[in-house]
Amino acid sequence: MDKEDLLGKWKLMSLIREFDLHVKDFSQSDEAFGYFHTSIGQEAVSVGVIPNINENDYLTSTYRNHSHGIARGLDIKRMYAEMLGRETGYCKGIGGSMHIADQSRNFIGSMGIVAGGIPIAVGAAFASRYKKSNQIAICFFGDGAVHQGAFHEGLEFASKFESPVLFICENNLYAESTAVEYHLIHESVINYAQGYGLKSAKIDGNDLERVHEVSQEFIEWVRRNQKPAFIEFMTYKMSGQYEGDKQTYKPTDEIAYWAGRDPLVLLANKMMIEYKVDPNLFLKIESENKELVQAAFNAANNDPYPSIDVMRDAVYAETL
Amino acid sequence: MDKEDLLGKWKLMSLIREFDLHVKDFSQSDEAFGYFHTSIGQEAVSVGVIPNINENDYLTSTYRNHSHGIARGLDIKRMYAEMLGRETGYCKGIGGSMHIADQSRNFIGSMGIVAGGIPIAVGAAFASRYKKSNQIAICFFGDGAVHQGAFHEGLEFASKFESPVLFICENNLYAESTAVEYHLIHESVINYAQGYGLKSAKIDGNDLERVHEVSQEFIEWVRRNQKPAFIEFMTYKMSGQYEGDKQTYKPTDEIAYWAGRDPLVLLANKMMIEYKVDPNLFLKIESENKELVQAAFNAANNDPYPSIDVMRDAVYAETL
Amino acid sequence: MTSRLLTYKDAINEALRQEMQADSRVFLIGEDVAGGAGRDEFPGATDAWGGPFGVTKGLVTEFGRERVIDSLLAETGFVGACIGAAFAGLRPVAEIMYADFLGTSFDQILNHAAKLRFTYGGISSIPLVIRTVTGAGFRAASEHSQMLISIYSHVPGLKVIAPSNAFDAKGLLISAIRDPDPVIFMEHKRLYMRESMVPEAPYAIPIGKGDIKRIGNSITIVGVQKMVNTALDAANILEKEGIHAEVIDPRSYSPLDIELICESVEKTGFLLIVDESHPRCSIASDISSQVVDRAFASLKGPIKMLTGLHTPVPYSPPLEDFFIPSVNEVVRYCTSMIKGENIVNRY
Amino acid sequence: MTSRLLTYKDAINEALRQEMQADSRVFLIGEDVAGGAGRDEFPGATDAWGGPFGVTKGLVTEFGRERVIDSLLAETGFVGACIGAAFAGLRPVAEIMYADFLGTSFDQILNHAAKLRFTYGGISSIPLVIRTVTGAGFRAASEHSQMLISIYSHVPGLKVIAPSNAFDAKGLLISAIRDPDPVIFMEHKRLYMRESMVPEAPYAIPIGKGDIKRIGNSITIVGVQKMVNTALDAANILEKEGIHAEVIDPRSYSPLDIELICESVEKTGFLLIVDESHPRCSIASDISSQVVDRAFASLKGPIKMLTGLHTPVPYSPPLEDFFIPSVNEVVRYCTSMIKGENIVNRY
Ligand SMILES: Cc1ncc(C[n+]2csc(CCOP(=O)(O)OP(=O)(O)O)c2C)c(N)n1
Ligand SMILES: Cc1ncc(C[n+]2csc(CCOP(=O)(O)OP(=O)(O)O)c2C)c(N)n1
Ligand SMILES: [Mg+2]
Ligand SMILES: [Mg+2]
Repeated sequence: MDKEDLLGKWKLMSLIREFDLHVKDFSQSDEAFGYFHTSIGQEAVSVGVIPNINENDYLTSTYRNHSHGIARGLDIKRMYAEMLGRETGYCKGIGGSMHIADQSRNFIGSMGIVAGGIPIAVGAAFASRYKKSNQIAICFFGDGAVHQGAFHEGLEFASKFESPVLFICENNLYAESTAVEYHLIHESVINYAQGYGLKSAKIDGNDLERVHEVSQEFIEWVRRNQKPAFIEFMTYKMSGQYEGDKQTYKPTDEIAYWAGRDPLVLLANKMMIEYKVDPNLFLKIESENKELVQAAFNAANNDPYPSIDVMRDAVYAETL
Repeated sequence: MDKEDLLGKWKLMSLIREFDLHVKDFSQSDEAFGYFHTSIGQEAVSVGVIPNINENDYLTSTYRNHSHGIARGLDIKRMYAEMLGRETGYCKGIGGSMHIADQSRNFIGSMGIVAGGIPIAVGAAFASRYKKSNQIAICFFGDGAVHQGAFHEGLEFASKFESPVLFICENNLYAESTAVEYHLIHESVINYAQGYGLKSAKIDGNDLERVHEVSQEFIEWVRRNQKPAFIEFMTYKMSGQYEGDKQTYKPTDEIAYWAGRDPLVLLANKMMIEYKVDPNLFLKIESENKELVQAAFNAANNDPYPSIDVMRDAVYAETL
Repeated sequence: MTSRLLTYKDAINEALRQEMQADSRVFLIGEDVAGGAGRDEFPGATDAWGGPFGVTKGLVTEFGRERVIDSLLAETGFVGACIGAAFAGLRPVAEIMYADFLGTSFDQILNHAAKLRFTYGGISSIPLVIRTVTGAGFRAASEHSQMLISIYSHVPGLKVIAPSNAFDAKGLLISAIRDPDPVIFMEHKRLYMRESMVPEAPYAIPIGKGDIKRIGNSITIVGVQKMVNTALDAANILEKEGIHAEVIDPRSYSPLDIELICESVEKTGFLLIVDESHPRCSIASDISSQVVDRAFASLKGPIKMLTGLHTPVPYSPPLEDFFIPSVNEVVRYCTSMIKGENIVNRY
Repeated sequence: MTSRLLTYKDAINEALRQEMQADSRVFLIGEDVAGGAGRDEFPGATDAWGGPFGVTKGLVTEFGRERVIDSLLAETGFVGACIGAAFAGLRPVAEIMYADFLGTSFDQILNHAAKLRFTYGGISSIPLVIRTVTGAGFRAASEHSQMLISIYSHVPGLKVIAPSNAFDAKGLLISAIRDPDPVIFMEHKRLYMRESMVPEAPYAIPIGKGDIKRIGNSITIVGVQKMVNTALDAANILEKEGIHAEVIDPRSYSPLDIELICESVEKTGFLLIVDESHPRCSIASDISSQVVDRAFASLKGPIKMLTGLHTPVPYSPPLEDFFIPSVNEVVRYCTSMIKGENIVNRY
């Protein structure tokens, strides 16, 4: 990637960061409601991976979906509208923060059930093979998901029926308050993937360039070979399980270590050194993004709530 | 094992075989009802493994449970009574052929849901560790079970919580009509076990002595180390998925090959050659067992059916 | 339309075949739905099973293993994959061998198949059919005999169908496959060999429309799936006693044609619901509660429910026979109800 | 017995603590029920969560990680293991974080926990408690807001409890832990912070006994879990209009104290059931159908059900507020019922 590319990626990461920081602030206000799960610290994964897929490729996410949505090109105003329960939201306010989706981008959905989206993404990939449409699916989940039966059955289905899906585990060192040292019996989650014969890699998820490179290679491989593959990205959930989590389970030295590995800082440093980018440019981008997010929030917050009929009509495709 | 030991094992295998042959015949008669799943051809696994466990060790089985029950020392008359739905059966006729169990021998149960018994056996093993009672659990299932989420979650629980359980997969080359060549993505099911870091082995399940030796070693290891282990026994489901299965999915050369590897024939041959056992002795044992089974059937078939109250009282431990 | 006698099983097979011929997006997946996979090289292996009851027999020969797929033994995996495939524009028909096994994929059904469209604000749709086998009477004991209609009907977002004869089975399965929403299609194992007249050409019976199987004005009997036949047999006996029972087959349980039932009750004043499921929080209680709400004034006596017991299904033949409502009991309930006699419930 | 104000959450915590003190066979297992596992070496990590709502907080400090066990994120694995452990003589208390997640272990519950004793002919017993969190009103959307009481109550072999206040929660949880059968114990997330007077010493409330929370003779209102409080608030308003509502809290849903409800209806002649679950095949329909069967002659008008909608739980605040039955609606239903006015149901 050249300087302009990298700057574009940084800009996108910054937009996600500012979005999540706004959510974080808002979540502590009196107006706030609902559960919010930010991806602060994990932006490089979304920004490194998602722009590599095609317009019509499929994607599933989890309740921790803001960064996936923004990296997929979703409009932040409509995302915020969803999180505020407004009719202008991507799911008309009915799905809410944990369930952002966008059919026009084949963003199948965000599943609140851990590992629930895995077999579903596999099925979309299987359908692509069936239709010979050359689409692939990518499927995000956390380190905690590997323990679920659905994870195993999903991976095995993909392997057996050669479904072109890229599994992406964001290993952010915790499943809620439980550290990977406790919950992983393997050194790495890719051991599970290798068990199903999947091409796999374990990568630093905070190094944007590396994420981009490896995921691009894997995405091409999946499309070309019409087979599943798996990447584990090592990253860190800087803001805890949900906004409001006191995070007393985290040691301070760990927090400090990962603050130094903030993906935005890492990339900015590199660009300042290697490409002599003026530090003020980052500050400028940041403040522009802050404004964009604030504007999106303000606009969304003025939008109307959906009507009861919208809800009733949403249950069945054919009104009964 | 010396000659007498081997003769004792052969006798037990023959009892199982005669039981199942009787079931097979009976199942085709007009009086018959229900589903019967025999273990014809798989007797060496039960007889090689089960007598090695202690009186108070735990055991789970599946719908294919006759051989496990008989090898565990269950009374064949009470087993047949269960299969005939009589009150004198092990479950008072309420469970039926697929659900034989015996609490007095810590035979937890036979689960009709594939892989359903796996986490349950693990839990009994976990309890043994918790109680420091030095019991272990053994857990039987087929090659098809390895695809279920319950299998993975059960193995991982055992591995994580160091539960003294021996997993025993009877790989009889088929899950219903589906051959292992199709349904196994691995060469062997022990690949799954190794994925969870379990001590494991793949063994000829028709060689009684080998089954006995390896399982004895594994059982001791599990008890001593208070950790799970896994054995895959290669064997053959000579009589199909259930009695009545036409088995058109089986090639004739395969059937012929495995007829030559019948565990009763293998062991009898060996004893005739190595220990000069008179062939007529086997015939004698066989015909004695045939009589025992017929007598058990006749007795069971005269027993009464349970009353409606027995059924009502069986639902809750405390009558409501 | 040319019709001929066809078994329930063959009617289902025909519906699948015709929809697969008409629409290349339709595919079947499930354990042994083809059968013999892995041994295709030798004659006899292909199409060895066609499912445990042979319902899908012949289809792999016609449509190939690309469209009649032996899944792995992993219901969460393949049901979940069908949800994704449905989102991606296909028309999956998954088979879960017995309704009893739905627990192994329940999260996918409850939280994903049923809710994906809703959580989307109604934008997407999941045209998925899950075929499964229900019911007692097969001496198959507690884990192979359940109905579970009530559990699925409780869940908004699912449609639930349970036909009582071959004609309805064909027409409703065709509708289910064409329907844009997830449908649980329940086939009763004790009905597979029952015949009725079935047109050769494809036809669709609307989901959510009940059917009056017998006209009468003395009492309304609603039967659930196989119990429709039990009710009809009872009605013939009752006729001899001068009681003209109207027998209604809801056919669909979600949505339910409650209007049809209420109209009948407004005419007869008496309602008996016959269902072999467990009684609590059941489809029988659902129908009763809706009728008492809507047609209270027409009721000449309490609505009665004749159901299976609040026990799992037992194995022993006399117990299982007791578990399942019988023709005689239906007759006894109806005559007592009309006479205003007290009936002690069995559950 | 000394009593003091305690939150629902603390009452549950106290029940767990006291039963763990009294019986070393009792252990807790679930995701983050201790919290901070894997980081025990540093202060603050131990007992970091105590479950997502902090209900089990403090217990790991008192009883250690041998008895307060952070499971893996695998409900089939640990629920199944609890069944085996219960068979082997322990008294497991499993926590499934939200009732909505029960689908991931449903086979273990439906086919094993519920049926093992029965399939055994009644010889064994499975003393297992599954604690879980129910209910809407938390803006937690479709996969974190379900009740599912109806699904579990349909299944023979399970006992189902859903307390509406701290006092009942403590006494019923103690009974559940001492009970020989598998019990699903449902805690409503919107009740956790509600206080009531709770005795310090352990006490057991019998499973299967309902409670009259308010005496009246104009109409019977049965509330389900949090709706008991909604019904009580409505009753206070109705009182001002001269309507004396009797409010019944079944507390246990399987078994259900139907006699208590029928006695009340025999007195009042009117019955309204208020429940935030979906309406179809529901606990509301169950109660209605049993009452119409047993107390038909006492009814002065149709039994009404005021329930959540036949939609998943929506996220948007006005929609979710509409979904959950409100005090005003309870008032409106009651007054209309007594006046004999027609009520159009909302679902
Ligand atoms: C089946 C299921 N069980 C439990 C939960 C509750 N839960 C929500 S997030 C979470 C931890 C997930 O950790 P991980 O997969 O690492 O994702 P992260 O939140 O770290 O991104 C748990 C246990 C759930 N949503 N679904
Ligand atoms: C969860 C579940 N799915 C499907 C079935 C139906 N079924 C019964 S036995 C069987 C095949 C099992 O094969 P295997 O595990 O190899 O055991 P075997 O019968 O060969 O001993 C299947 C699919 C079931 N009982 N449970
Ligand atoms: Mg994580
Ligand atoms: Mg097998």
